[in-house]
Amino acid sequence: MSLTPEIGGAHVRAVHDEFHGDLLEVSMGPHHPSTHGVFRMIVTLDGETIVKLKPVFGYLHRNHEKLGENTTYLASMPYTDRLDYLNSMSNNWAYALAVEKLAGLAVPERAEYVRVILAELTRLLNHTCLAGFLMQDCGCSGTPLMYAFREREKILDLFESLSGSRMMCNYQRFGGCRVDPPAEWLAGAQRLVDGYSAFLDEFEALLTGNEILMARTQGVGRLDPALAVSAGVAGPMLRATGVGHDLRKVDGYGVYPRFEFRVPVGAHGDTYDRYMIRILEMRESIRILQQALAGLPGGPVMDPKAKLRGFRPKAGEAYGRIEGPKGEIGFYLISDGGPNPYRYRVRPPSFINLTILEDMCLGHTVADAVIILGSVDIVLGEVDR
Amino acid sequence: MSAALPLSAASGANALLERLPVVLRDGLLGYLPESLRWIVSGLITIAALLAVFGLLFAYLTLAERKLLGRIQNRPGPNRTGWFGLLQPFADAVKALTKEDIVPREADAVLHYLAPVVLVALSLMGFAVLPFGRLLVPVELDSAVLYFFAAGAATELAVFMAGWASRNKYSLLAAMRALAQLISYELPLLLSFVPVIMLAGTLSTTEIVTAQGGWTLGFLPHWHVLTPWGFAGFVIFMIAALAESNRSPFDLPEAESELIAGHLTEYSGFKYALFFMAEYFGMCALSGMAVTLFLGGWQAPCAFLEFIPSYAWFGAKLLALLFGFIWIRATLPRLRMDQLTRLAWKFLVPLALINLGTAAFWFLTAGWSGPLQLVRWAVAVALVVVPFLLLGRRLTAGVAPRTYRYAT
Amino acid sequence: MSDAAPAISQEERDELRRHGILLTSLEELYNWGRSHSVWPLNFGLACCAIEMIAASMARYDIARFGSEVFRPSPRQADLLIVSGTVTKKMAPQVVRLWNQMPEPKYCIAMGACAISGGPFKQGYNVLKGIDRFIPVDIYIPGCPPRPEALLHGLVQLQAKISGQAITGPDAPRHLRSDIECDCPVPEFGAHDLEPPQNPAVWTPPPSLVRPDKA
Amino acid sequence: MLGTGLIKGLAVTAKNLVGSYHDPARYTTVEYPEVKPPLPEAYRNFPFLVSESADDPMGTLRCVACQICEKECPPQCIYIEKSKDKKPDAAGKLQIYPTVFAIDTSVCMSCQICVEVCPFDSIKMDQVYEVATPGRYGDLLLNREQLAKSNAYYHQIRPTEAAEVDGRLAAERKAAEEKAKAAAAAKAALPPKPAAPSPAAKLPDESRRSPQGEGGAAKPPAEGAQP
Amino acid sequence: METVEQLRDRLLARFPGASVTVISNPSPSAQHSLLLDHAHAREIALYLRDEPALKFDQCSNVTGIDWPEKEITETTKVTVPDPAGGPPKVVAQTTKRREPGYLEVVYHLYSLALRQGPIILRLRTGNRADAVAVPSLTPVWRSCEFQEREVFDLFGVTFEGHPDLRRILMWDGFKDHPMRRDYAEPDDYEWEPTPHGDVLAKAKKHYPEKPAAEPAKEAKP
Repeated sequence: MSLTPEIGGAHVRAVHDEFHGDLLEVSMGPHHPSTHGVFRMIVTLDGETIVKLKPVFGYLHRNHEKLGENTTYLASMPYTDRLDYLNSMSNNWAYALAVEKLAGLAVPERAEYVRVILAELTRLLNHTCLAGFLMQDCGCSGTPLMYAFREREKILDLFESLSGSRMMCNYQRFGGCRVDPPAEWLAGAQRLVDGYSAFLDEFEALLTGNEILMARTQGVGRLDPALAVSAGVAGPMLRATGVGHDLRKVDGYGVYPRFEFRVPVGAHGDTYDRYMIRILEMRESIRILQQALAGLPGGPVMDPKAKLRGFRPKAGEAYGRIEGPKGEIGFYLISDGGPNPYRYRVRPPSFINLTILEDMCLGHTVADAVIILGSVDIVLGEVDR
Repeated sequence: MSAALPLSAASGANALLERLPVVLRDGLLGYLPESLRWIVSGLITIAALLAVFGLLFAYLTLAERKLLGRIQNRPGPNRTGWFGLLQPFADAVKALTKEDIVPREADAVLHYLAPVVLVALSLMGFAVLPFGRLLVPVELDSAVLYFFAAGAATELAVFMAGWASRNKYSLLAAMRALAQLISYELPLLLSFVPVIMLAGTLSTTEIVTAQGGWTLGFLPHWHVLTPWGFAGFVIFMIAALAESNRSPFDLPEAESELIAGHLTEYSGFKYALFFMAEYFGMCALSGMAVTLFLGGWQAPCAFLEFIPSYAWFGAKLLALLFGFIWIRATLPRLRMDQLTRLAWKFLVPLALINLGTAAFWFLTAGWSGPLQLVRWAVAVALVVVPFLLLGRRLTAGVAPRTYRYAT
Repeated sequence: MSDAAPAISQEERDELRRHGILLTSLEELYNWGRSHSVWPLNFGLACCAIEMIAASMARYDIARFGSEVFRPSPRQADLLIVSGTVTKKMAPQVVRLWNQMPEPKYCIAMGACAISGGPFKQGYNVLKGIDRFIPVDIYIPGCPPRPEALLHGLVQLQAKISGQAITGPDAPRHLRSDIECDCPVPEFGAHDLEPPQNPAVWTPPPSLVRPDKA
Repeated sequence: MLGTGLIKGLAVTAKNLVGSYHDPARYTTVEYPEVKPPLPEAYRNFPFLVSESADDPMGTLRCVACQICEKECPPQCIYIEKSKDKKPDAAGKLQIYPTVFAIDTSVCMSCQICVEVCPFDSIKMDQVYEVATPGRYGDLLLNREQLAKSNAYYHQIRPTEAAEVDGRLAAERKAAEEKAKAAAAAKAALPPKPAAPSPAAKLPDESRRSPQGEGGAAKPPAEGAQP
Repeated sequence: METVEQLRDRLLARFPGASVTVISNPSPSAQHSLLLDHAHAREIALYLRDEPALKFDQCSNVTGIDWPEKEITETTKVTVPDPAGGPPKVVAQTTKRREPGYLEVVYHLYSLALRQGPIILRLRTGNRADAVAVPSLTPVWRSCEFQEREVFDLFGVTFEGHPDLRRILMWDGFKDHPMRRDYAEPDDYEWEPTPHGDVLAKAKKHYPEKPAAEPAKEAKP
């Protein structure tokens, strides 16, 4: 008699075979309040139970890769902002990292620290927004989302005063960062980081222990770790299944090995775990930020050898990846020695995380599909590119 | 309106304010021939109800938007008219002038009828609510039965809307609405059976009168202040939330799942009618809760009786409506199976046990002295223990978790 | 109304004014109601949608203008905010949504992508401006525009609505019989949308603003 | 116990409801049209062209139509036509100037790359965001006259950065004058060359344009004067 | 982790009939890759996934690359004996040959279990027109499912053994493969105030005749 009964796919299908009901095919999206953009799912329903779910992509396919091949390396940087438009700073970093690998550029120490600070702020931003959107999908009337955006605005203020733009920062450069953060900016960041735990406590008091939320999310959308690994699932979604894989630890890119932080992992791989892993990750991000802000060294933020214009890496290819807030975001670049990349490919975490959407949703109801999709944390700019 | 009840310990000022609505009506009726009075009296009552609750609906939408805003750290509508007070009227003008779309495939008659029926049915409930000592539109012996019969029919109108729209989302919403109706009608009814049992009547006026009086002058004899009454009140309010399709039970129009559910294909004024019906239903159910559990128009303390009774009714009604909005601002939505499970496996057994508690309370009415304490202890235990046990079974497998960290 | 009737006799003018007073006040009420209760469609396309959401959040609070009621169903919405890149795959859906909205309805093209395709305009799957298929009332350039810019656009839209007349050439689209309000939905072709634009709505500029490069 | 989580949540919302009346952290709305939020100095929206004087904006544009920004602009929203003749710039040097300089703000992605690559500090990012318009064609394609804004305006929106740019330009001019003087002294017979035939061919060294200078952050003055 | 050469030798030892070639990468990233033949690709992929010492359990990234037909001009210096009997002359001889185009699919493999990688696999099609099939690795790694569909959609590589090979980003009736380098997009630039390059050429067609009085509008006063 629990609120979350065991709804296995096999059981449901057996019941369905017994009482041959008519199946109902519903097209959710591309205009739907909780598909997080222009995503579309063609859902076949038996009653309200999902027996088939086919995602349809491409409604925001804006040819990012083609444009990347037709413009210079530098000109692609502002386009990466618009990939996963919640996390432009991490996208910038991933792209800069790939180009630095391709061209063999070194990054000054201070720039590495600044990148870590900005990437972790971005992670806070993304996870906070995700928690808000997920609650919205669960049927909250905007309140958690409002609180999430209240904090987001504070982070965006920081981004804006550093890079000039709220969302589309276009901040990282090959071999460093565009602007050296001044002391007052760092003080502002420190204030934000100090106050963030209190916000998380309040947010958790609002919802984490809420019985309705737990009943809605626990046991919903279970993901098997073996399937998750095979399907290329990455980021918090993979860790929620119990696989402790975090590129910040595994690749140790940037200066992450210098910081002490833990990688939370879930045990059930369900929607609640995916939500909680993100909350816990934010708490770890706060620790990283405290350490990075305390240990920020002096020096330049730009490799003096790096050229802004006329950048032509030698022929070759490179795949660079970082642990973005949504998972492994990678850039695969092939250079033929010209000013434009010969091939410019983005490894989009939210697109690949959607591979197993159907597996997670089968046997659940429409209401569950909505929150499962919400917990995958997709941004259509990145899914469709 | 019923004949004036004898005023007990009312001062002159009280009597004047208390009688004012009736005096105004009678003054108007005085100019009419005797044969027309009954019908005009009825029309005046209807007009007054529509005006008061129409205005209440308008400002309730505004209050909801502003309260939601405040809870969410923002002001809400504040630019249309002074303090945003004209916002509902701007919305009304727009809704009235908006194009009315009937989908080609839709069942035009049902599509048209659904909002009309819904508003009519949700208005019917107001007929038997005692708004004040002297203000009962229709005095019925079986007022409570009538009220809930009318209220139950509203879900049929929702089903009509969902069915007639020929939209898959609307259809799903219609099915949800029916399931919700069947599930929550039962706890709703069971929750106030003890009240009828104790008051021995189905008449709303008499139920209110039965809650009159105070212990020590400030402890009112409202049903909500007894263990069974409190439990009944909570069950009633939960069921009322579900019956009026409010969050966290707003499944038929679940925005994040079913677009707008049964409203998906409604535009313009028909949509506004649905909105109106939702608020009317909410007001009516809250009014009934006030009547059954919160002592109706009775003042909470003896010395506050100088305030007219309808003001007390209004204050209690607004307090409950605030609760509706507050809950909406906070809670996520339940899933369909959880909703029905909550009704059948939690609320219904709890309401049945509550019936026993009420019976115990009724039988031990004569206990006094230390026995009074025993009476309270047993009754509270009869409410709390089943709540804990059923609650634990309901939330089995759902608990906060602890997490480990990878190396 | 009264000023708009030249070359008529004084009696007729008075006659008109008598109607005009009534007409003007109705018109004012109608425009006031429409402009203060603009409910947007809960419809986001891309990056700009996030700023649109931000505009409805506590810091900017679009609710102050009475517009926080983001309706998920087009039947109840007044305003289509095209917030982001419209791809060719998405364009038919946007037009369909527009057709599903009841009159009076308005459209704001928010951000560079919605106006012209913006930075993505050279993409093979990107529509070069939503005004090729549906009439746009307000353009808000920016990539993405700040939430304040969206609020500014909304205020502009309110001003535009308030300035409309019920009759005559200033009347809004839906009150004029000479304008077809439904926009044909383009179809997917083998290489491109068919047709690639709706000539009833979109016309290229009369003359080239820019001289041709020598 | 069932219900504790719900009550905790209700307590949080109640706290915010009450807090919105007295706690500024819980009432964050900036009432936009009346109150405009202060923009950070680094904020950027669309580019504008810097002219030295407000009285004769077309005569004192810093732009020499080198077309670097046109080439580097990622969405290609800049269009420039060079002049056939030359005219003196603010320093009195004869320069080519743009006869047409158009930016399509309906395409511009506000990325600031044009500012970063400009070797003459002549294109900068504006902070005007109230640009919503009902007109599609007329209002969104900005021509030279609409784009030109004075250096004083630049100082007004970005005081730190503008002061830095002015200092650098003054140093450059001084160095150029000294160099010209030295050249004149050395080769007294030859008149000093006013300007290179194509400014693009004689760009200052790119390393000077280290990209740190753009965000309004403090930056040391340019590394010495030009040789 | 083994070097690519060691891995190639190991694979060749394990699959004697297979052809495994190392494609070296001159860039500082030094991410070299292995070119597999179609017949053994899936077996080798399974081996890479399941072999305890390798355990490449995640295929992180799948993408296509279009290499169109190239005309290569080679200049070789040939010593030609002078027919007149003089000293032999060194003559630069240019030969032009056409290198056939092909499509390539690249897989980036990582091992989560052993925390190693990447190993890069490449598969090549016969040409760009009719022999565009490669074996699908979706049965080996589930993550290839959507990414191979994407490569099919944008590059036109068909994957044999893919469970659901449909277009994914473009609509179903779309005929072209837009990420190919010779893709010509539909011409819909009627209004382009600031076009450059290819776009300008297209846009020009749509420009109306320039009125004679027009240039004065923006010219210097």
